[in-house]
Amino acid sequence: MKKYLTWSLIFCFILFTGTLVIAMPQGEKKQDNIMVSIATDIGGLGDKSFNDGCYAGLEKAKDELGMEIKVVESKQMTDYVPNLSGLAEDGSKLVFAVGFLMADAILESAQHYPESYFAGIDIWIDPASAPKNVLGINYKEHESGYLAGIVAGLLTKEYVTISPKLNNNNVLGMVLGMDIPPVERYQAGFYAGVMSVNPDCTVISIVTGVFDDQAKGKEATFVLAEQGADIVFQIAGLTGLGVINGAKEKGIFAIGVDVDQNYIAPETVITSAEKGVTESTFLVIKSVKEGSFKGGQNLVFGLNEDSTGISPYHGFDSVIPQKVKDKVNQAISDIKSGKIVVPSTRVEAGYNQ
Amino acid sequence: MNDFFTLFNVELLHSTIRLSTPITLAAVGATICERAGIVNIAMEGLMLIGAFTAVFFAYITGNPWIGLLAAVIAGGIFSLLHAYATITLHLDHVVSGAVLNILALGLTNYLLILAFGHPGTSEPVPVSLAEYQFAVPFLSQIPVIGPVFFNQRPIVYMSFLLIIFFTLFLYRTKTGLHVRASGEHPLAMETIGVSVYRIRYLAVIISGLTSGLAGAFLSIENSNVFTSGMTGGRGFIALAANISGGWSAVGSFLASLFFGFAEAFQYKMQAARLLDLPSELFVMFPYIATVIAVAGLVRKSRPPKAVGLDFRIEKQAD
Amino acid sequence: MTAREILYKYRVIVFILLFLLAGSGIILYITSYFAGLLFILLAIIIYYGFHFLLKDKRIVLSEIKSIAKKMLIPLAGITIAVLIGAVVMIITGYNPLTAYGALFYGGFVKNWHVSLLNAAPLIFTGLSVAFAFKAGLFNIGAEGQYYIGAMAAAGLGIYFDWHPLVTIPVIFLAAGLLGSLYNFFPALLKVKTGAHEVITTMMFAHIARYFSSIFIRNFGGDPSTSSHPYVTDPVLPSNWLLRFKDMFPWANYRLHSGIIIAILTAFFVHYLLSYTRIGFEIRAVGSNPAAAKTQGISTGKTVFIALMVAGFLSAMAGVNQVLGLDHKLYGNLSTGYGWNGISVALLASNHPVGVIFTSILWGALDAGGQYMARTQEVHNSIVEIIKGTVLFLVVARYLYTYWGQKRKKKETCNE
Amino acid sequence: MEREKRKDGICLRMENISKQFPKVLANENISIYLKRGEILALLGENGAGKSTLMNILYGLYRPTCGQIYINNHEATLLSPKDAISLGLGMVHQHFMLIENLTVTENIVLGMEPGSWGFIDFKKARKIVKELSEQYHLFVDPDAKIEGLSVGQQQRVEILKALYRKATILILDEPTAVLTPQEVDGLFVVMRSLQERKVSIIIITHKLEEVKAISGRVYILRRGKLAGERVTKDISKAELAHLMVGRDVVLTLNKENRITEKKPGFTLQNLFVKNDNGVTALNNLSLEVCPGEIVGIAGVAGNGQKELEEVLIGIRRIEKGNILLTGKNISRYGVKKRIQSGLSYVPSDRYRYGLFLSMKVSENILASSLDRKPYVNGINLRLRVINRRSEELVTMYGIKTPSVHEPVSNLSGGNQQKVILAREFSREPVVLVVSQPTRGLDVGAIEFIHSEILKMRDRDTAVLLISMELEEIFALSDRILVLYEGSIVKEFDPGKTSHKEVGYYMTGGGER
Repeated sequence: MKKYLTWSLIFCFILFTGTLVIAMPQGEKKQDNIMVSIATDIGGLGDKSFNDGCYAGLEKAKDELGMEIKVVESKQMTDYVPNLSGLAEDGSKLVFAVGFLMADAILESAQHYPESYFAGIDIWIDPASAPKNVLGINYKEHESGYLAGIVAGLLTKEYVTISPKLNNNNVLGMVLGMDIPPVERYQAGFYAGVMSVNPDCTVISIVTGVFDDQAKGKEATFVLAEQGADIVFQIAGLTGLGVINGAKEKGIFAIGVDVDQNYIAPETVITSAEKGVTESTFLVIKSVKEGSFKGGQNLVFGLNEDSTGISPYHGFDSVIPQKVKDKVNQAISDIKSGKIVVPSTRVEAGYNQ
Repeated sequence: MNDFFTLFNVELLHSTIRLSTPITLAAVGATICERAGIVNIAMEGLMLIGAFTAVFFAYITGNPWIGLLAAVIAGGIFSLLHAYATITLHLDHVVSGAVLNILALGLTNYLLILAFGHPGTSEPVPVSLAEYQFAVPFLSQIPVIGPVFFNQRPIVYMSFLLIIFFTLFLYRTKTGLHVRASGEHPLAMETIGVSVYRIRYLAVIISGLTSGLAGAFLSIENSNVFTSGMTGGRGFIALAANISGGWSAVGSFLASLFFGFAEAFQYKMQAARLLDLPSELFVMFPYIATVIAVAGLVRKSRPPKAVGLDFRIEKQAD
Repeated sequence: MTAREILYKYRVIVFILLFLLAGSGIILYITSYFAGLLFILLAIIIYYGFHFLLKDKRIVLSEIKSIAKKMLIPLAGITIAVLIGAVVMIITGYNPLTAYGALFYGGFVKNWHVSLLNAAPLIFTGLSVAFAFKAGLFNIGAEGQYYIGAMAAAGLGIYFDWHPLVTIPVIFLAAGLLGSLYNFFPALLKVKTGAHEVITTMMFAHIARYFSSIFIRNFGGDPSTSSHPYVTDPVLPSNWLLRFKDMFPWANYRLHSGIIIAILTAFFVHYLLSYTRIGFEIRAVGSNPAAAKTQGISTGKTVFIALMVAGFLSAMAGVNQVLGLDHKLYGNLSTGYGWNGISVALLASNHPVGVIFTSILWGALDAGGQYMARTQEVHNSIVEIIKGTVLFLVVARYLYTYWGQKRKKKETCNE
Repeated sequence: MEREKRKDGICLRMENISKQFPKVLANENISIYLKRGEILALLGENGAGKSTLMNILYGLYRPTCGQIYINNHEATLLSPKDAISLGLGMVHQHFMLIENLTVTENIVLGMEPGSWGFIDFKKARKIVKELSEQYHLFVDPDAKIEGLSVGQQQRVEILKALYRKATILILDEPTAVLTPQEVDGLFVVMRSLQERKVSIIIITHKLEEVKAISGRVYILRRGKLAGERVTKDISKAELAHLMVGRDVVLTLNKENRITEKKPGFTLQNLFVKNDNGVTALNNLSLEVCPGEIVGIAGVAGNGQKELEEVLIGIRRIEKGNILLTGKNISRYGVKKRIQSGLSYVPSDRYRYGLFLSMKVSENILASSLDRKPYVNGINLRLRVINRRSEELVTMYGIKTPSVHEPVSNLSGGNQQKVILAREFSREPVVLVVSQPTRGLDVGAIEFIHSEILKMRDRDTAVLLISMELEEIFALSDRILVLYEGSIVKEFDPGKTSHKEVGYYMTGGGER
């Protein structure tokens, strides 16, 4: 016993001093390229939503602009500030903070690292008080939702004949992850879109309460199908994968979210309500490279910036009547011109859920 | 009120079966395990391991059956840790289970990155077991029961068979008798020359196998990807099902059905919008139902006498 | 006069010096100056050196030995786990030396303040789990009580406007009581029906998590982003926990006095368990409930006390986060404080003072893991594996005696 | 010599067996042999190492060193399975029966008839039936063990061994739980087995039994072999001397104090149910006066457990009253009963008596740590507690390194003394003592008996519950016989015999 004791203590001591010696003199490497980086929120990469989208923007910048990129995934709320400032310290010229949970953290870090730029996705900053090196990036998800709503609203009533998957019930469904702002914006926009073309339609929402449980998404979809819904709009992150699979199994249609999700089930996903995180991320990186980055403000990406919208119909292109496409295009130009203001909350949309 | 009664239909039963299958599988494993005297709260972790392995092997081979097999084997192997800790090392069962849950979560997250290059979720498997749905001839024609029980996917059928198998196993076979005896009076088993250690190892591994199967159900039958932490507390609900089911395979099955029903019903209520309440209240409902079931039913049955107790042959002599 | 006598004569001065050294060391280190750790180490060395010179050497040695013996299993567990982690890293193509270097540097030097911020809520939940364990109960749902505490803190913190010396204790107390009340139901079910607390507290944790969403909806929201809130309004600045920066200008601006409250609470819990009647009754019930009954100790009452105090402690973790760090309640986050609380409690063998150290270790592993992931691009789930392995190896204490016995077996007969 | 033994038909030899437990050397260099068809007694005090030795023989424990030869072949007994296959059978002191299984299931367990892993219950039942007829050991094959009497359970145990074709049968303290009548029955069975060439080893600490049944006897003392004798050549006194290592005073100095009948402790028409909801105490009434020891004799399972539990207050009373010096305490909780002057020495000291992982000081004062002078507000006054527990440790001669030692590190006798110290030092009005000497060595037994008598002399009303008739006879001023939850007969120990009491213990009074 004593022998083991001594040995383990000696070992620990060596380990301790060894790591000290190795760890202490860590200097920062000098880069030739401009470095951009992201700190994800606790959802992490692989969320098939804004974390992944932002990362894709970085990768695009790496390929096209020759940027050096870095990504850190946060585990807890306490990690946000050290991750953001750590990335700045490592020499990142631009640091992305992903998710509304990092709103406070990005401001704090920006104050301490005026040399770096910070951009927060889904973060709304106060232009009056925010430092000049921080930028808020927001999206008009409700616009995408609105367009998707038009497609769904028309198909489920007027054009049920185009596919055997549609029925005469005039019911649409939505599956939500958690009830949080971006989700609500999609929801409100979708509802408004449906109502604009099909005011009698019944729109049912189910909240699963999680963003990462496919089984629950699937179950919710089945319930919606049973209630007569023939198109289901998923706003549920990874839970949504279950929604799409469920729709496929039940022989109804689904509408994807955030990115073009047609590849998951080409026969099922008629379109997706997109949010151009990748593109806008790329744009911001580009502005840094070109030296035109302007902080202290919020950028709202919408149809006008080509950052929201619905994705191509892929295999359904030939099936979907031209009238529907026309309606959508009409709505796009109306929104762009300000003729239509899409509601961004349930209250504004009058959705009594 | 009429609207309310329309909620109860065949779809609800279907939904109940689907939602209860993973719970049933884990719960029946827990039944065997607890009957042999070992408390297993590591099922949450075992299911995760199973779910990950299933997706991984189904993804690289393109064959979901290989994924299924791998999941079951991986569940069995990981459960050996619990067996080793509780039986050979005499560790407190609950403590060991809690630790293994933590370990399994870290392990699957790390392996997910190694295998698929990114965290969060895996690539979808090319073919999922859902495509092997088949209706049993004749039986599936029975109204109500037929489509619900006899038009299902492979793992659901397996869960039905396993219920029958484990009921027979416990009450009709020699090993089953030994399992029951080990949970009641382990020393007595040892004195007639049956190794309690061996029986308990077997029981823990059985629970590992069924939990692995439950994991495979979640990832490659009911879905087609693995998501980090995708079990979402089902392991604990399975434990609750086993207890409220009175430590029997059939009872566990019925209790699991009840929990599955609670969840299915919750969705229906949300969709039907008969009550204007915050959605979270509906989401909570299955958990409340679990508490009520455990609190209400637990007194009706007697747990195995030696469950959760450490067993060593060479206790200090008096 | 020999050196020894001189030392003895001036022992008071030596002790004052020691006190100053250790005190300033602790302050420096806690306020994120690494040099403070060296001060503390120096103080410990001087203390033992002093004893070594003054007292009987054997006594001092045996004292050191008994401390080392207690530390042996945790240290051995950590060492083996670190080695296993290294093997995993080598297999997957990383350099373990630099990775561990970064882990250590990040956790204990560079981002030490993050380690402390991580540790503070863990100490509370760890104490909660440990306290229940002492009564033989497993409070697996500490996370739920955490939410209850956080909700109470946010709700009161927004509206309760008074002097902080009044409001902060009142918020802690009120939140704690609500946390206790929340655990009242599992305790009631346990006593009345025998429903196992592992299941009931776990389910209650889920319920609390979903309930927090409803709560947040009713307590604020940020109109500039949406009319639909996902976080509560910020609590009044007067209700914030004191920040170290206000006292020590060099301290990291995020560090707050929550860690001090946590450490004091740990010592209080230690006092409660070892030096009071309630503590005795709780340990007695945990040790042998049937015998406790025959000694006139009500097991039912003790179950209530144990679970409700556990609820109180977990709720304090929530208050600590809301008043100290976030200053608002974020919605529906799976924080993991409940699970990690179990880990730190088990690692400390449920000793309240040990929980302080294991929580800091866990916090440092998390903080260092982030740093490692950032600088070395090693994915930080390796930290989760190391944590799990440490836990397994430390908890399975019998492993070491088991291996020892196998070795010893042959020796007895050879005489 | 070797050849000679073989000629005598030696079927078993154990040579130089030692067994080291983590803290004690339970067997030290013991060598014994057994002849075919012989009844061999293994005599020794509790803790002398008899059971350990037999558990080694049965493969349950591994010897630290030494060899075992069965039928002159060296046997490596890694588990009871090996032992069973070599024809060994053992009936343990605490029965190894699974209570919620049937007799048949218990007997065939581990060697079930049937194929493909399934059990042929019909065949099993038949086998059991035949077996019990063959050996005249009648039990209902379909009954559940929990419904059987102790004697019947023992029969099941013997059948279990015979079913496994045992030729060497080890009986560990078989008579401890039996009435004298049942003991006689057992001896008949043993002799008939002997006729069928079954060799029997009987472990006991009762001299009469050695004399009555065995042909040869080994005496163990403190883990060592103290002697081997042919039974008919040795007297009881010599045996006792060998067993204890000194002369034993077999009778206590019990001066029968005649007390005037004051109200002490009264139970009136008590009805109590057991765990399964069956009535365990049925209209039980008794009275104990101050300065009197009343012994409750009875076969285990006739309500003793329920009686002690209901007295201390951890079991619910269905009907009836408990009066303590005239005060009705039946509705009192445990704490209030203790405060009213009730003390209790439980029969199962590990379950009801001790907190094994806690300090001696905390155990020895467990019931007093809620009042002055040990507490001050909610604080424990550790200095007072330590001083008082050190006093008690000295007073009761408890061998422990310090009062801070966990009780689990103490020997069985010292653990029991901790309980005694706790209960006796409270100066109780009424003392309930159940099985106070179970599993203890003679020294500890003498000490405990004398302490109980001291309590009586201090005018405490003592209720003694015991399965050991010797103990009852040695201590009691009056003997009450408990049968099926009621007091069926009262005796004066001076005017009755073991036989007569035993007759009533088995329900003889009703016939």
